[in-house]
Amino acid sequence: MTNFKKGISRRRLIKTGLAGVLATGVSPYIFSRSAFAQEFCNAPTGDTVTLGFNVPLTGAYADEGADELRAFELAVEHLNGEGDGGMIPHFSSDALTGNGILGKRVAYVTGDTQTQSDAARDSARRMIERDGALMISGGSSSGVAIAVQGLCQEMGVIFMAALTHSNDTTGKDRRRYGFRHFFNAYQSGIGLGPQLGDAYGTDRRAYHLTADYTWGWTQEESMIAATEALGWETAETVRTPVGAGDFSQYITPVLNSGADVLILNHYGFDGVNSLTQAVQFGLKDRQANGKNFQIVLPLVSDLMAAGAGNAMQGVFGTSNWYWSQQDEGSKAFTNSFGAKYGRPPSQAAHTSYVQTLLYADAAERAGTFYPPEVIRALEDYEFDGLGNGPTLYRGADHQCFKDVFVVQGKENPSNEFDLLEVVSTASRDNVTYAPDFFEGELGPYDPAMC
Amino acid sequence: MEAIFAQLLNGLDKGGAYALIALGLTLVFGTLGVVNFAHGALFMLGAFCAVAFRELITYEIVTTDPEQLSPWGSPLEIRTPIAQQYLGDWGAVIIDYSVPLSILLAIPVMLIIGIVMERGLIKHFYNRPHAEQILVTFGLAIVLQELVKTFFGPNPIPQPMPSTFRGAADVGSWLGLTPGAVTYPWWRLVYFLFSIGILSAVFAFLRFTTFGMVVRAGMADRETVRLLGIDIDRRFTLMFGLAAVVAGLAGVMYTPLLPPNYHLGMEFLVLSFVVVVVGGMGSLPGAVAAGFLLGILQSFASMTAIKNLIPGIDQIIIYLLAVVILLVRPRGLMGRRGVMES
Amino acid sequence: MKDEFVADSAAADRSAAFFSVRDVHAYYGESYIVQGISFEIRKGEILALLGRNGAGKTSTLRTIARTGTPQLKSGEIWIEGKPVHQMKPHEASRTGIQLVPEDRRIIQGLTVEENLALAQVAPGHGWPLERIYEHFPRLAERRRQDGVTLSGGEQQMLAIARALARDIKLLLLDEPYEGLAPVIVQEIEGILNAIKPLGITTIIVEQNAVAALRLSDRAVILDTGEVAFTGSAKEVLDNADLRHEYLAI
Amino acid sequence: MNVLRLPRQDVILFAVFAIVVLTMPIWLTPFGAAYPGLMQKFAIFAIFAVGFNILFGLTGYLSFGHAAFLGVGSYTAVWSFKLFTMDAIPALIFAVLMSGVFALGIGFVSLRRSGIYFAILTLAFAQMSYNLAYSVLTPITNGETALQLTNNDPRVIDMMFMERTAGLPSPSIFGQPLGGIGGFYLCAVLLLVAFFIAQKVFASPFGMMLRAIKSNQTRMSYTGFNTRPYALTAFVISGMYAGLAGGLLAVTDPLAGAERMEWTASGEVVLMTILGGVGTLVGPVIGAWLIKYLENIFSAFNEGMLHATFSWLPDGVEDIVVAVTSKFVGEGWHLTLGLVFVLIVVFLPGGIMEGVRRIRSAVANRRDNRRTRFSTSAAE
Repeated sequence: MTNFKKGISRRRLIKTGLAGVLATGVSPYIFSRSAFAQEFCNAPTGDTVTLGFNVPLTGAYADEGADELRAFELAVEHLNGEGDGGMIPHFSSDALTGNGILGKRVAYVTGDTQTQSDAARDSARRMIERDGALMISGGSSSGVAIAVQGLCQEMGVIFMAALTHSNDTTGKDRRRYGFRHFFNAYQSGIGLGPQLGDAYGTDRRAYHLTADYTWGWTQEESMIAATEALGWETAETVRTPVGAGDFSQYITPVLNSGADVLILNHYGFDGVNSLTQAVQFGLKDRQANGKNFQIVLPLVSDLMAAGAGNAMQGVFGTSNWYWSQQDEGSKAFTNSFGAKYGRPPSQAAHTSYVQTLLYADAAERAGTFYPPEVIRALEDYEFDGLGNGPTLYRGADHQCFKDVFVVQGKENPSNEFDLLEVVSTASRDNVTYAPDFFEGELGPYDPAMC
Repeated sequence: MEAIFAQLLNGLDKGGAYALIALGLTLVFGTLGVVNFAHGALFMLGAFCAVAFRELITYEIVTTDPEQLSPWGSPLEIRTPIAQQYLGDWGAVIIDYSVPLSILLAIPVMLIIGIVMERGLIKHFYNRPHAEQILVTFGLAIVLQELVKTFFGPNPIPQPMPSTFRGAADVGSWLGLTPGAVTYPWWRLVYFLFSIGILSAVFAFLRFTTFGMVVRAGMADRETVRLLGIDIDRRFTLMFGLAAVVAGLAGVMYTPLLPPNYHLGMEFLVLSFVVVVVGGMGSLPGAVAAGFLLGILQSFASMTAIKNLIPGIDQIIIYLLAVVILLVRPRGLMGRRGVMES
Repeated sequence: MKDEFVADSAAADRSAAFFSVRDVHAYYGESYIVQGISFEIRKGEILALLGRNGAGKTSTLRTIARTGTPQLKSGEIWIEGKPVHQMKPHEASRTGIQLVPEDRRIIQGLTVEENLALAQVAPGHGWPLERIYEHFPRLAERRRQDGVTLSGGEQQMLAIARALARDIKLLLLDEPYEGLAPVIVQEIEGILNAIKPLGITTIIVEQNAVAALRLSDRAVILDTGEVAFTGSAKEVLDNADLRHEYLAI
Repeated sequence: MNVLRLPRQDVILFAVFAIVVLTMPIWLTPFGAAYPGLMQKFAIFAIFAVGFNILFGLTGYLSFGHAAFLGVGSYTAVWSFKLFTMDAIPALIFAVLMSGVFALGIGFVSLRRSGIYFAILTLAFAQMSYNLAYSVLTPITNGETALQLTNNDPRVIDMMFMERTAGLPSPSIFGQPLGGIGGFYLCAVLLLVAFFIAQKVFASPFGMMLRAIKSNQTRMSYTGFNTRPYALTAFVISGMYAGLAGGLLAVTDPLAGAERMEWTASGEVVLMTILGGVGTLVGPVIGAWLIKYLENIFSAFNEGMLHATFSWLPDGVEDIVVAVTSKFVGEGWHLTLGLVFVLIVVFLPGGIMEGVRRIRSAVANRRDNRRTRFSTSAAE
């Protein structure tokens, strides 16, 4: 390690309220920085601790990103003891007291990932190097999440992934410094399989349209495995670029492919567009092989359902969480989110909120911000009350294990947000797999110096 | 066979959009000699005319009822759309047909935008190098799209098509094929016919009116037209407005097919430039032919059989064709001598 | 000879002249082409503008028509008391100045009739189409044809006819015989002779100086962008030295 | 050493430039830009723009596809890390060579046309590279996910000397790690080298020849002189600059994404060059710094900071001022960029450097005027 590496990265000014245009950087730190030694990257020295929220505000997943940001803001409020406390009173751990984290007030900075790995890493670096963020959260694209997770490992900053559903995030690309609360594509397949079998029978031919990146690939793989286990055939798998907008040229070939189910491994606006366009092409009213043609959207959120409108009716998918859940934690979160923003939270918002709380809780329980200790506090941690029932943060791959909800688009929504209903639940035991099911290596605990 | 036919159909609507954008681009280029990188932004602005129109007519009076709570804990909102309140059933019909009706808004708005753009900025660049024209219009395109982002946000805003046109037409059965073998969404059919209509109107205008004759003459030889006493600049301003209207209408009607976002123009711009170059700089029939050709080729390239033959061809077909055409026929399919060659 | 011209023009009353060019300087980009030319024309006169290749004849015509290239840097151009030097090309055309360029500039994609009709879009109409067709029956035959498909002679006819379709006060003819077969040259010469009695003031630039001079009343000879001689057409025809020095004939 | 000799004023320029670049961590501090991530970008994009200017500024060929070479450089560097060694030097050499090869191929074809046709050809090639990198070339590029290091990369050379560690290695130079400020100094030194080479090119007969291409393409081809080899050389050189920049992006952050090749990225380097001043040595560097600064700093402003800035205004006025200015910062910084850019092209076609020149000559004129006035009054 050279002294160079410590760099000039500790900027505290932005969040101290001094911040004016010039104050972004008016600081004599360059001369004083070497004076204090720091035991790990961005160790908080003042009375605040800064978290970095890196979400897509543009691109195919911008809707999700905006909702994640709302949830992060809410979580920060609750951690600082403002508002009604949301899920904190219902959380099985009582380490959080509304007194910030370890007595330090929580501040935050945000960045736009643009749904691109490059831009996401840039903005994460800015938050770590310039703004001194101690933890990064966000996602909404597994490509982005994996890229940022890698960066965080290098810089020794904990990454609490928000919405990322690829198997790889905690599979082959798992990292010691990365944690995922959200479920994954494999679990979606396990959850969705039996439901599809019940509804559509065992003699089906499926046509896959797949977003061409890590999430799409793993979801396609998981869905093929789940449907072929039912006895279905796979007619064709076609990769589509992320953010394609117009999917008509990919949908037309479905018409004469001999398939009778279309599986859309798309998310966000891509999912909305491909689903509505598929419906425009009359796929839902179609007969194929003597059966009614069906469309499946394996990962679905209420934001997508809102975007797709009528097209979503009757379509099956899975969800990490849905706001009409009736457990106390979910109700409290929905109420406090609804009161603040006038709309119910999406699953993206939920996982972002929960991840922020879990990080804060782990730091409290560890009694330090020192990342290896926080990591150990999260590993193999069993908790409850955060909306998904009893949940395990498995130490071997940093994946959460909890129930998976199978949802269906409502035929007659009672209001503009009541679009999905939970039709079945795959139990945590069912969706749990062996840690080495996906090969991967977490890497060292030792903190790198950013 | 049916698959091929289905892909052919599928190329038509996109081809129509390309043709309309390329037509306006060529008009501006041919008459004013300006390479307009902001032309895609005009398409996008047209699309947002539809968005604005819909927001206008679906404007709701929101009152909250503190007595009741919504399921997510906020006070219950009671929304009353103004159009429906005052116009009753007619309001509902207007809302249903908001996309085609927004043409009425788009025509004057786009005409004004076009004229202001030409008078305010473009006209100062007639005698500047093409590189500078590209740059200033590129900058203008950024400004326009960012303004739209400021007002409408970064996310796509879906525009529903009129309910009559939802679903797909069984085109196959019209042609005696197996029913259901070739279906094509009604709105895409509408879009194709609409683009044919606009294209015919523009060509008829150019062919049969004096104004059109002057414009055609101006595209071929600006100097001579001026020497015959015609104040061509004034007409060109109007021409620019017309090109903006064509691009805008193409955008309005495209909204149900692709929810518009502020970035839409840039996505179409690159493609339409390729279309113009393939068609031949300054050739109107070339632009139209190339528009449909590329739309259809792009659609064919997505066929599984072809993709298996040449992996990735669906991603690059347009650019590949542009390169080949430029190398083999530097003036494009129907380009003339002397355009963009000085 | 220069002195003679200076004395001559200085004596002339500006307002009395139908058309005058005063100390005009014009540039193509950096190159200085028209280097201070002055002359004037009385109404109804035909003036031959002569000189070797590159003497600045075409540039002078283009400057008068205000085409923009070459660029007029200084000097004045007056027609019937109107300041042409302050005008844009279409304004100049509306004063009655009409250039028939060397390459005819028949507009591609327009029919013969449209080429003629184009001349009557702007204010200042000359001959109606019927009269043009009477005088040019060959154009009448080909009225539906694309203008550029005509032969060279026919294109020249069309160009002249197009000028006549405007309310013409000053006709600028640039190399009307250029590139035409001798038979056709005769035909065009016939046309020009036929319109001569109409009394249209004309400046004619022509390589074939003798042919031009046969048509003209007066002549101006240019040399490297400046006026080298002004006088009657007959003087030039008679003065072999002059012809030899400036026209190489 | 003749190769290293430069005219006197160029030596001064280089010295000043070197000082400015190397002291960035100090003078950027008041601007809030002195963090390694941004300073690295400053140096890297300056290299990109300086290289682009060798093509566009000297020959006038406007390439709208230069980002393709940047992307190729990045991918090559990351592959060098994955296959051979984490050392930056081979990665950069491979990056420069590979993008040079690409530039040779693309330039050879594209330079058959000029003007806008050339621009469209380069654009088409770049978009093809981008779309392919995104889709079928996924085994090489890892598509949307972006090419990254993994634990089981072969790294054959490194493996000969050391054991595989538990975590991911990071790029280094002679064993010195390159994170943070060290990475900046590597980029800065390479920027100086790149700048020096550009100075040499500008001053050389070859540079003269390129300028001649710009000023009169047709006349040169009339005289039977074949300009294409010269233009192609310039194209390849600027492609290699782009490759170096791309390689450095990978060195400072070992990841390569396809979006680096998208046409908007190509547009960005054009903006940088124009903004600073086409055909000048320093202009593109200033343009690159300005745009990257705006992007990183301007875009990070939020309403809270604006409120703090304008808090001295009366309440109602403050809200309005904040509401208006917030459209131009943060999310809206592109609007500022677009406006600045349009204004520059309209009023200062020569970019910022032309502005500097005009101000300088205005000042000089004023001084002259004053001197003349003084001397005339003295004469009286």
